[in-house]
Amino acid sequence: MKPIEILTQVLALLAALAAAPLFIGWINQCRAWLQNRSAPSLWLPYRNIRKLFDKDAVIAERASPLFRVAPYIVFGAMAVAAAIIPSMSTRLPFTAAADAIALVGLLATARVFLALAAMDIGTAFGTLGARREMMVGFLAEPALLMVIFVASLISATTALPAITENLATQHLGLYPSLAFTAIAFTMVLLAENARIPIDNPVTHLELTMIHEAMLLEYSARHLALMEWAAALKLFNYACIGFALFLPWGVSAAGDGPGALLASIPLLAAKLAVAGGALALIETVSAKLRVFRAPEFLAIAFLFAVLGLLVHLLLGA
Amino acid sequence: MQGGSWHFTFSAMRAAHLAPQWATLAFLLALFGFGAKAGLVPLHVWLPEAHPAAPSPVSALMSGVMLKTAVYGMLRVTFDLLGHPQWWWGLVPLAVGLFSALFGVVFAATQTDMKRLLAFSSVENVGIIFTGLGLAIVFLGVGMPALGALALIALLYHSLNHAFMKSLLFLGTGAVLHSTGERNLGRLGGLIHRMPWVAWLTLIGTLAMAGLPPLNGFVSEWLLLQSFLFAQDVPHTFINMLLPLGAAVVALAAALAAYVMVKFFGVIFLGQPREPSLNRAHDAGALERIGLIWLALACLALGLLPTYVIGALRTVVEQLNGARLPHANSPWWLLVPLPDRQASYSAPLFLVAIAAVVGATTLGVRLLYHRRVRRAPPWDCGFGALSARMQDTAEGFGQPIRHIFQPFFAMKRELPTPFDRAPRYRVTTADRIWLTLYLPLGSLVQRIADAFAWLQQGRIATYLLYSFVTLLVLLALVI
Amino acid sequence: MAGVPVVLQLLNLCAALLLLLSFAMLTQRRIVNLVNLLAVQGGVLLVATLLLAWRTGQHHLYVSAALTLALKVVLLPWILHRLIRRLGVEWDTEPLLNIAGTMLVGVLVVVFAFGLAQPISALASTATRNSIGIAVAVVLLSFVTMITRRKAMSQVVGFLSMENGLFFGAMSATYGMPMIIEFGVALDVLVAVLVLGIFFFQIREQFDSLDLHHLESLKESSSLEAARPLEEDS
Amino acid sequence: MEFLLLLASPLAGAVLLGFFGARRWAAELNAAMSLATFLAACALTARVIAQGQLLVAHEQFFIDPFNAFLVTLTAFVGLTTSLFSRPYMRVELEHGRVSAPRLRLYHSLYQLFMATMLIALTTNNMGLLWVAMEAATLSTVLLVTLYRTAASLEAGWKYFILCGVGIAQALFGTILLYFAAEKILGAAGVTALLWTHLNAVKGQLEPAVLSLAFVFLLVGYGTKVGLAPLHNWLPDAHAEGPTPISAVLSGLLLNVAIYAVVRCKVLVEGSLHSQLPSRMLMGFGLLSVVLAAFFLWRQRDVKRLFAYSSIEHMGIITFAFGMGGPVANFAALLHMTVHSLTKSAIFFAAGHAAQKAGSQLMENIRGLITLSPTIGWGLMMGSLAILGLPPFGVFASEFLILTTAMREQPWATPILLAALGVAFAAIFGRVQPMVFGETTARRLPHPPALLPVFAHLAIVLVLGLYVPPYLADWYRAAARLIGGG
Repeated sequence: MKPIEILTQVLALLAALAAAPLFIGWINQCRAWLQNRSAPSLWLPYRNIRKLFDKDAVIAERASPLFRVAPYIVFGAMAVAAAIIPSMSTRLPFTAAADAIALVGLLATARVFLALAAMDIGTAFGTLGARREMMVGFLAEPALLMVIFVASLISATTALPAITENLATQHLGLYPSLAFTAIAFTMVLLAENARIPIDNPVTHLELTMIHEAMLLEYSARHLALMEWAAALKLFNYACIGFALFLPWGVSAAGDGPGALLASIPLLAAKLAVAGGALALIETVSAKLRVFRAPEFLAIAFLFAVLGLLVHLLLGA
Repeated sequence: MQGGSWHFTFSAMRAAHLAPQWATLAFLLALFGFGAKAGLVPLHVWLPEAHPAAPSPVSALMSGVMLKTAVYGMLRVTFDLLGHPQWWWGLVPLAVGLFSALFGVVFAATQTDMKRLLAFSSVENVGIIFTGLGLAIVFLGVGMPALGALALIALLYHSLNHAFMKSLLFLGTGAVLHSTGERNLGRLGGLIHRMPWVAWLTLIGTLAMAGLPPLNGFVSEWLLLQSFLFAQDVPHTFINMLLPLGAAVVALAAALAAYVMVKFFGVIFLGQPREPSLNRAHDAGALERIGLIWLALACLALGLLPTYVIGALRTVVEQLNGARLPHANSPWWLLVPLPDRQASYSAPLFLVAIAAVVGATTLGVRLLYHRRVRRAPPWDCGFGALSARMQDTAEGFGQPIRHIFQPFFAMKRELPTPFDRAPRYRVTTADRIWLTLYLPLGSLVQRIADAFAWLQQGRIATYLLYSFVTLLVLLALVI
Repeated sequence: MAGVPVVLQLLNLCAALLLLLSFAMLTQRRIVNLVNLLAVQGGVLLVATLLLAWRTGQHHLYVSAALTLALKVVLLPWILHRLIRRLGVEWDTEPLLNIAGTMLVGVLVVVFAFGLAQPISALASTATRNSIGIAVAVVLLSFVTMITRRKAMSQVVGFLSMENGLFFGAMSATYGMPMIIEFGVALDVLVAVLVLGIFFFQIREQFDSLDLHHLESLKESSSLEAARPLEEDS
Repeated sequence: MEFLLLLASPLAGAVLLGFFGARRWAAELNAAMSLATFLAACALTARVIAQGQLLVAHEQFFIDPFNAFLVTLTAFVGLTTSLFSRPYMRVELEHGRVSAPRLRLYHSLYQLFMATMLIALTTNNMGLLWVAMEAATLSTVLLVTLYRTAASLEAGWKYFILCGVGIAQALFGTILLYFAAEKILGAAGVTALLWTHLNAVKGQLEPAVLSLAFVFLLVGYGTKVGLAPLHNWLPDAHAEGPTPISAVLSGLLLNVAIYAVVRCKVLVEGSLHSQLPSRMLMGFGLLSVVLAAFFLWRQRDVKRLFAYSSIEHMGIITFAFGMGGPVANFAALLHMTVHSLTKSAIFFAAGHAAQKAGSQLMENIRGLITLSPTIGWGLMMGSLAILGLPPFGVFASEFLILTTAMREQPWATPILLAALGVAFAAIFGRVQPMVFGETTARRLPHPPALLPVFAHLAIVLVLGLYVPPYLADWYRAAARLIGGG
């Protein structure tokens, strides 16, 4: 592989790491606007993370080493995931090592460790959070897999860059199957990233929280890593969405660094729009009861399967 | 099993070709027999009964060896003895396998006995393996040897993996059982502090069983999904419809397996000990450790070096039936199942990447910031003493699954009314198949046996009469 | 039967006698008489063997005649009588389920036997071919006897008369078996009776009676509460 | 020479033990004699492999591949059983269940029994075969009643009467056979009952007579095989006799009886050119399998349980021989071997278990695995083997039989499978708690002699994984000899 490719790879990774909190900040800002609140600073997430890093870590007495290792693993998994997803360029040498299925597996790994860490202390909230997280996960994961399957059935491969290039090079036709899966994907994204209507990222309302319940025992640098990882996760999902449904403007293998540079503002634009849309959804919809979550996800799963069938029926 | 006799007999059987309908019957019977041995739904019932009763090493052996023999026999019969399988034979193991996978994992999620839990997870894996078998038969039947070979390799790989992962988990539970005397998840917990060796080694098995990269469980599921995914140009439209749905079910089962494994590990090893006696638990002895360690290493190796394993399996598949996997000239670290499709996976690189990032992060945090840590009691929302009874029990953790997959279970519920003096909530779940299929069957057999019993009343005269009548009847036959 | 040599007429007479004796056994109540009947049967057998030997001039038949005399006429009845006396069951009788019915069954059995023997007799070259059917009948009749009897002793008598029938069959079909076999069979029968003797005493000391209804405890219908494995787990 | 030793050593043993059977070293003598027999058998086998079929004593005896392997098997199991019975009978003596004189009877009759079986196997003379079978019955009757309990007496009586009557039918069959043969081979009387000669001319034998003869022979020897509905003596005799005797009865005598049936079948089939004998065998086989499977379901006495399992397996073997043809015969022979090894091993283990628990009732036998792991494992392994779980040899043979049945007699396969399933549930469901359940038993004064058990199981295991070529050839030769199909 050429040095330029490795450079691209590293660049993509760093960009994701850097941009993730910003994306969160942007969403929060949009939401504030939509809710007529004065918006917090765009850089608040960065300050937050930095503050946390400076603090002394407080760890429960009963915590096992697993509890302390987990944040690093979760963060690492998310970072690697970011390296797989063709957000700016499809020329990512590392993607040979992990295709879309592996990506899903990677996200699952992060989730499992998160849940295990949450159970480690043995408090009511931790286990509650872990259970709910796994419940959401086991429905969201196959749905995501289905979404990816449709895309990879269209382009006969499970390698994300190949999918993106393929979809990008297709003449701009309307894929009803992709429409279905897009809806499914959005629902999965909401569920997986603890957004309304499944979970509410801003409150710590004990009976409803999922993600926050798992982080309850974390503090300082561990919490920082977890928050950052969460931001990365959201960013990754957004990028997966772009790779599957808005694949245009991603610099392909053929073209030079110019295209790569060109793809950066495009990505930023996509993110801006996506963030706004996300904020809008969160504003107009209300949180569901926890027992409703399975139904919500089952619908997502069914949409994905529908997309699949539609594709097989119409071949489009 | 390559004895003189086997050559002799198998060649003899191969020589004679069955009429299609008898071949079909033979295939179904073989599926029945070997399915029962492997624990395929609805022939699974003996598994969760046998495993808790047997000592852990035996359970390990049972789930390892017996599964092997069943798969071996199934493959032998299907591809070797019956010659050319019809493509639609495959649909049966496919359907049954998918159902078993889902059924097994759902039941595993609601178990409270750790060995029963593992037994049901075996049912799930058997289901996945037979799904692969069905897929292979379909592909080979419709003349897609490459995909067929891929599916075969996937199922062989998975049975290999399962032998190691499951043995590892069973030995882990054995160690726990041995040091605590507890099999009930409701009385375990927090053992990671008392028995770190067992805990961390079991964690590897847990992750592998959950099908997480870069461990071995993921590889075989990846291969299976790949063969599902590339099935789009099967000449029969309705299989085309059906196969991706199968993939969906496999994905669902895999995700649920992760759920089950989190419950398994979390409830046994994490949290607070649910019984004071657990504080006296001791870690595994040297021998136990060795056993666990080499199994864990095997899981790692199978996960990290799939290319070699597949190289070995490829030859097996070829000599089993001509179907050969096109040889991809890829480096040792890169797994490329089908060259013409761009899909590849490299566990080593994967591991390196994660390790590198995690290492870098740790290092970064350590260097840029500090490593000060303060220990404090966990946050109790000002409620006061947090007791071990406040954490999720095994039942509690399985509750969502029970809620979502209600139709799978035969549930008896006792719900408290608002006016109860001493409100109590109880729910007992049972295996529907057991109630609706086996109990009637059992009582039927019993009734037949009772009916036969009067034949034998101990009167020697009666017995003589039997002989006499037999004699007369036979004589009447010949003259 | 004009034209048939006297010897053969006598032989047929013996055959008829044997059949008659079997019926008598079938309906005889008293143990002692049963044993006597058995002895008589042996006697008739002896006569038949001698006649046959004399007629065909086969020497080995004389030997088997001697065997018959020694075993079936003298030894076995003597042993049985001794047993009866030692066991004190001289006056032992047993209830028979209705004699008429038994007789009827017996007649049917005889008919069946004759039908059975038809092809054999057709093929047989021996002078006594017609009595093969009777031999079969004797065998089957003693079978019926054993079925209907309730006393150990009478079952044994039935068993021995069955042996007689077999012997007669061998004789009338093929002028007897090769000598080794004859000896072997004779030996077996003798041993059998001895073993039975031991048995009787054991049974008696166990149940102080030779009634067979004591020997009906080992059966399947007893274990109704057998464990039901499948329901343990439900 | 070897042959002479083969028959002489058990006979001599019978006489010697008749005198010294009550001494302390009687058991050792018993074992020694059995060992001599076994060695003789091995030598004989070696010679048969080297020189092929051989006739001795004016053709009165002959050895061909078919009976050669049965002879070896019989001698081997006889040896291991004698080893097993040494500690076992000693315990019985201490429990006062047998007295010294009875022990003498036991040892002497044991050797006599072996002798009769060996004669029955090796004789060339159908008449002598009958004599030997009867003698085998007589010699075991008193062994079955060794304990002189009410139950054992009843069992012995039934055994005696039913088998005696049955055997009598066999004698009539033999007479008919002779009757038919004498037409062809002349009334010289010597050769007319020699199997080799009969086999040579079987084509010319009168079919009508032979079919009758076969019925009588089948009913006669079938009674000893324990084919339903002639089987009623079998469970009682197995359950009430001393365990070593149960082991040899079930492991050896049944084999010998089957051997006799098959010999007759070969002749009759050759003469009849019809499916009749095969059909009869298959019918009996199936009936036995089904009945036994359901009777298994109600057993409470461990030895009765495995007695019924013997009936079941005899049914399977008979069915296989009925199907005939190289593969089925091969499978049947293999099944005979593995069944007798496995079943005797099971009886050894079960005997020790019963001694430990002081009862043969299964609900009283619990938790062997904790009480005495060796016994527990022996019983468990044996049961798994007899249930036909791979990798044991029984799996191999049953697999072959079933696959052949699928091809030859598809209608029978579902019946067989259903019966096997019922048997599986019955046996597994009872053995499992016996081995792994909660325990209540007392210690055993003597360490159990489980070498035989594991030796047998090891062989069965090996046979399941790999049948050595020469053994396979040997079976094959026997299978060809039986022919049919």
